[in-house]
Amino acid sequence: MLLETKALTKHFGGLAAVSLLDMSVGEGEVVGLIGPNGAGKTTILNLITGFLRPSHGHIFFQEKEISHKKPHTIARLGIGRTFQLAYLFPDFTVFENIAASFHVHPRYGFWEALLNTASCQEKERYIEEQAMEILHLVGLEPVRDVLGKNLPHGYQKLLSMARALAVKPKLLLLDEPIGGMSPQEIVFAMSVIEKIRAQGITILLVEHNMKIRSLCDRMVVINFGTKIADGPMDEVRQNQDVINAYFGRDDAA
Amino acid sequence: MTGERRIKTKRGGRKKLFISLGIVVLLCLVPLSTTSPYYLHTLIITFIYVMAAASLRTILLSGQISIAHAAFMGVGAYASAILAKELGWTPWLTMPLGGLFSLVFGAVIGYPLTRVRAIYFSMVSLFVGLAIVALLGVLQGITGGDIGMIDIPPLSAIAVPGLPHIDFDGSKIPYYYFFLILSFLILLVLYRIEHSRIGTSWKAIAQAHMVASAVGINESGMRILAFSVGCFFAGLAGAGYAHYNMVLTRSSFGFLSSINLLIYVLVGGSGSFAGPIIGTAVLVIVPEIVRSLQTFAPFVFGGIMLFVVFFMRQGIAGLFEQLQSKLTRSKKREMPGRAP
Amino acid sequence: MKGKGLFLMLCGLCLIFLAFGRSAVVAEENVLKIGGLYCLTGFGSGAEAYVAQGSKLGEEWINENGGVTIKGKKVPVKLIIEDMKGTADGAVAAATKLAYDHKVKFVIGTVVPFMVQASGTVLEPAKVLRILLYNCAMPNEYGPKTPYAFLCQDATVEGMRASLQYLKERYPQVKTVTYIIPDDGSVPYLQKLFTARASEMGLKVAGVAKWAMTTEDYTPIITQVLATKPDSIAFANGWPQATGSMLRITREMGFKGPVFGGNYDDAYQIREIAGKENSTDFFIHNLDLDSPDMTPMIKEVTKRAKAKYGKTNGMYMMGFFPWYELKQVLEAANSTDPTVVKNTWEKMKTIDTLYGPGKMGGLKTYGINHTVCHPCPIVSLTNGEVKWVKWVDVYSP
Amino acid sequence: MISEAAVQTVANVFMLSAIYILVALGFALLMNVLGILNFAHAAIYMAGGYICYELIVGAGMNPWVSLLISAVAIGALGLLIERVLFRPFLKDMNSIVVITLALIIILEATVNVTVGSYIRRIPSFVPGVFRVGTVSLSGDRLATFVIGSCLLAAAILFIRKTKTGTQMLAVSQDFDAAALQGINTRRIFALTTAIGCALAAVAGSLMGAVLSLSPLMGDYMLVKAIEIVILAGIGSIGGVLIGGLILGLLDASLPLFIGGSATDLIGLSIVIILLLFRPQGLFGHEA
Repeated sequence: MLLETKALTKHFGGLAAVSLLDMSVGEGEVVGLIGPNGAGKTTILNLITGFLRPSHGHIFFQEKEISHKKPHTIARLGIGRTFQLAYLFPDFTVFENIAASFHVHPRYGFWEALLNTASCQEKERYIEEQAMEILHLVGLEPVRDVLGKNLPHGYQKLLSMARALAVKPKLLLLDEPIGGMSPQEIVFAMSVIEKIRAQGITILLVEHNMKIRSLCDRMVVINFGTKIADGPMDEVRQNQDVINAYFGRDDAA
Repeated sequence: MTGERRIKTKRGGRKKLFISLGIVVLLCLVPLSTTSPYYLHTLIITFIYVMAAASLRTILLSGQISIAHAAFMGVGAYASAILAKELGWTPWLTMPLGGLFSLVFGAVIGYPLTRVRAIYFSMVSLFVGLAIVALLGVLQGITGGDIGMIDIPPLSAIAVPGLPHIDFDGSKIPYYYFFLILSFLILLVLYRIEHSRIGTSWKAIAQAHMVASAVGINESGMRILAFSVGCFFAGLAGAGYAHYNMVLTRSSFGFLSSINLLIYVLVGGSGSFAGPIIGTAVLVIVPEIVRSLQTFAPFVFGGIMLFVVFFMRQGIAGLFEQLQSKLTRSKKREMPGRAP
Repeated sequence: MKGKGLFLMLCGLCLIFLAFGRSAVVAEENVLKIGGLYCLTGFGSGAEAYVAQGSKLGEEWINENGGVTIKGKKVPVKLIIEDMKGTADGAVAAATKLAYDHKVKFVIGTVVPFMVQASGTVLEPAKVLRILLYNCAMPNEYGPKTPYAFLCQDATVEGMRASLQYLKERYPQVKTVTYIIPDDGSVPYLQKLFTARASEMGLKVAGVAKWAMTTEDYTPIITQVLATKPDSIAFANGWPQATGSMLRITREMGFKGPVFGGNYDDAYQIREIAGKENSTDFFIHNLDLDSPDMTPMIKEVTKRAKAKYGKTNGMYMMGFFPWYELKQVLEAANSTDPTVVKNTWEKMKTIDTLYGPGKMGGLKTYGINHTVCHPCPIVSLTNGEVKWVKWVDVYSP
Repeated sequence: MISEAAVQTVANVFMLSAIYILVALGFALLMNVLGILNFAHAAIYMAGGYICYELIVGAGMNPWVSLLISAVAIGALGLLIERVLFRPFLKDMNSIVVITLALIIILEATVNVTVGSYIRRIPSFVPGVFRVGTVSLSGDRLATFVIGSCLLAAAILFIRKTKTGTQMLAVSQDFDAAALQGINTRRIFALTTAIGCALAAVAGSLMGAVLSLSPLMGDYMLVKAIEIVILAGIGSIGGVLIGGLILGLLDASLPLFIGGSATDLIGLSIVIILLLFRPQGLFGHEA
């Protein structure tokens, strides 16, 4: 198992946003984490990536406990993520956004960077190539010199994925990757996700737009912070709780 | 959307270097045309505050608006002055030590300050600045308190065989060249840092700190780094000030001085590297020119501030950057960028 | 890039042109330029702006009498005031401007101690003769290290002696005194001197309270002072704002004993700040300008002040004071070279002052005999009225 | 006798807290509702004091009437400031900071060249001293205490109870949402600034009588106001009460034990430590 959570629990004040959650993501899988609004999906992502400290329970990444590590350490272990709202660095161009995200490897030394040594320039060149590759992958070359804040919403989502790829992640957490996109944008975005998966990167995505289902090998359905179903799409569909909790009120599908 | 592109020219950096070298050369000529200590004094003070303001902007890059910067200047100044005066060490040694002391102090203060962000950071830093000044008052046994500390040794003479003997006592011209060179070097270093990975990470944190840490940037580490680097150069500037001015009073590093540094940066334009330089040059030299207005002089200072805010949103430097982007925009019309 | 290049060039150029914008002031012949260092804005301007106005009176007075007579010919004087902006940096800049841009050889003024010291670091090496208006008994501020500084009013130390003398004869029952001193770095020196003075007079020092320069409300300090149960309270070396407020609070807290100030703050201003109902059993060195007991010269200045500004107060006197002495020493030295003047002044045993006949002293107290000692005026506030008391003869050895 | 000092100190704490709260109130209002860090509060406070002085001493008017007039006049000035200086820059913190600082410089210089820097005091609003046992309280301080508490209560009630107040609250929490709900944000902004400045004027006038009047009187008070608002936590008017009490406690009791600059040092250190343990202030919600 690449990622595993054991009895993961998070309390905000009195109420539990996530309680006793056991879930796992296997090597190379694409897992959809779904559930109605406020079910605690984003909270789970924040717990995994260290932006929130779990109240109880453990998170294992490649059999190593990461429950109480800082976000940047977790990122360096190889967990990339996108955000629902804060996508990118607004005042950087698309290219700079990605280049700035190359922080895990290659690593930089202070003096190296300060004195702009040969090795440092070498790394700069490497980063430039890598960044261009990623741009190509997500199809953002045409807008490489546009400031992030001036991109249309769909592009921003794509860019945030590209940014997450710069971490060279083993596991990629996508928070509503196609939320608020136009139909043709959605098609494009999903093709991008396919490509990413093709590179052998494991993906855990949060989404309540059901178009995403065709991508997922497995669905984990959350309601009120607890897992109510886990398995392939068709199984999950039959689950009564899920129907009540989710599909009963689903309008996107 | 096309308008908002940012074009990187590879030769930009070198061009800037040439221009700034040109300015330095121009400034080198000043003492040849005047030896009036008063003008030299004004320019020297300008250099000192340019260093301080530029280092303050370095901290601003990481999204931390510090209102304690003059206080850290003071830390460096008093450290160097006390070492030189009480222990009789040469200022050439104590000045870097003063800078280092300020750096350590800055790191120690900067660590807890990473707990607070945005306006809370600014305010806590303000209180820190006040506390430092109060501390200087408590230690009046060595710092002299409000009355101040005098008899600070000037820079000791340079006697390298083969070179002419340079004596800093008395004439201001050696000081002028010393501070000209020092500020130029410091600006070079700061420019390098800003345009290295480190600077990029600082800017990233300032724009979106969560995203930054999601891509593996150690936010608190980088913030502390920015803070202590800024404090180091501020301390260095302060130490230079101490050995040039040869008198220190704690009120020179208080609330109003820190605010002044902030004004220099903001009026000059915190968005561009040249901002603090221009801001300081204007706001230090103009008040000296309008001295004869006496009680009316403050109106000029305030007037400049308001004028800049209303007519140059990005600060004085920003005005020229807008002009430049207009030029480039008209050139780069046909760049692609519409949605495919 | 072009825009930026252009503009960087521009700012470089304007930096230089700004610096040379104003060509150095051409030194007019047969006019003696006197520099005036005051805070017209910022910290200290509350008093010094008016001292500066008094200084203008001095300039006019000399010029109306045809100037100072040097080598037989009358030389008019020209006062050049530079603003110290209430900071040490400002003081240094102003002093540099006076010494090297205006090329003055004599500077009068500077009240606030830290600015006295800061301007001194510029003016002493430049061998500019300074006439100080105030001192805090700090060796760096005025002493052997400052051979070109003369002190025309020994406000703090000599003044304190005068106050204590008067205290003894007016309130013989007083046995103990508590000093209140601003915590500006002068405390150790003043505390030593004042304790000595007090024991000379057979008084016991009940306590010494310090107040931070940033104090807004003096009540806590006074509470602390009253806890020492003193018979009398002395405000050493404050400014009217502090003295007035503290007097008020002292009375409001029901302290009945005598309270006195140690320096030349204006009694009328103190009364305004303390309030009539609180202004009693208080005395300080100042003049009651309407009293017949004033010297003819003071009457003269009062007349001029009323004519020029429509009002008068002690601060005008403070500004005028140095001119009266400067005229004498210049004419005695018969030269405008500060070093010559300095040597002559040092040799003088007596000098006439605004406040009556004065003697040169201070060698024992400050290590330099540049102190002009003169009769010390005492004014009291009794039941809200400013009452002239008398001249007390004091001398700092 | 020590006990006397202790009792007196307790009284001092409340008096001083009242002073601080009164001074901080207007500042807090602008900070909380508009999110404007109004450094110029100090200068406006000073200007209010001088207007009141001119009316009482110059024109010989009744103190309370002139207090009112000065408040109204400065309130009008506030409207002007909001319209001309604040409104174009509401989303732009840096510009606001520069503007408010420029305002300080200009207002101080104006007072300096018009009425001059001569330090004076406004005649007592409530002459006389009230003695309770060994404790003595001057009329002015009691007046400050009463007025300060009343204004604080009024401000809280105004924000909690009245329609305009709730609108202010809405604006302070989410500007755009408030605008969408059809709240006239411009009106709210203008009103808040006016009230804030008027409060500053009241404070300035009273302080002119309790302490003294000088062009620089605002500088230290500004720092106190900032300390209180940050301690209280941005967004909480009620917290100003606690913030004020804390500062009053520190500044009124510390000088008894240690004199001089050490007072400032310890006071500030305590404030800083409090803030490091509670970054969003005592009552502020997470920023």
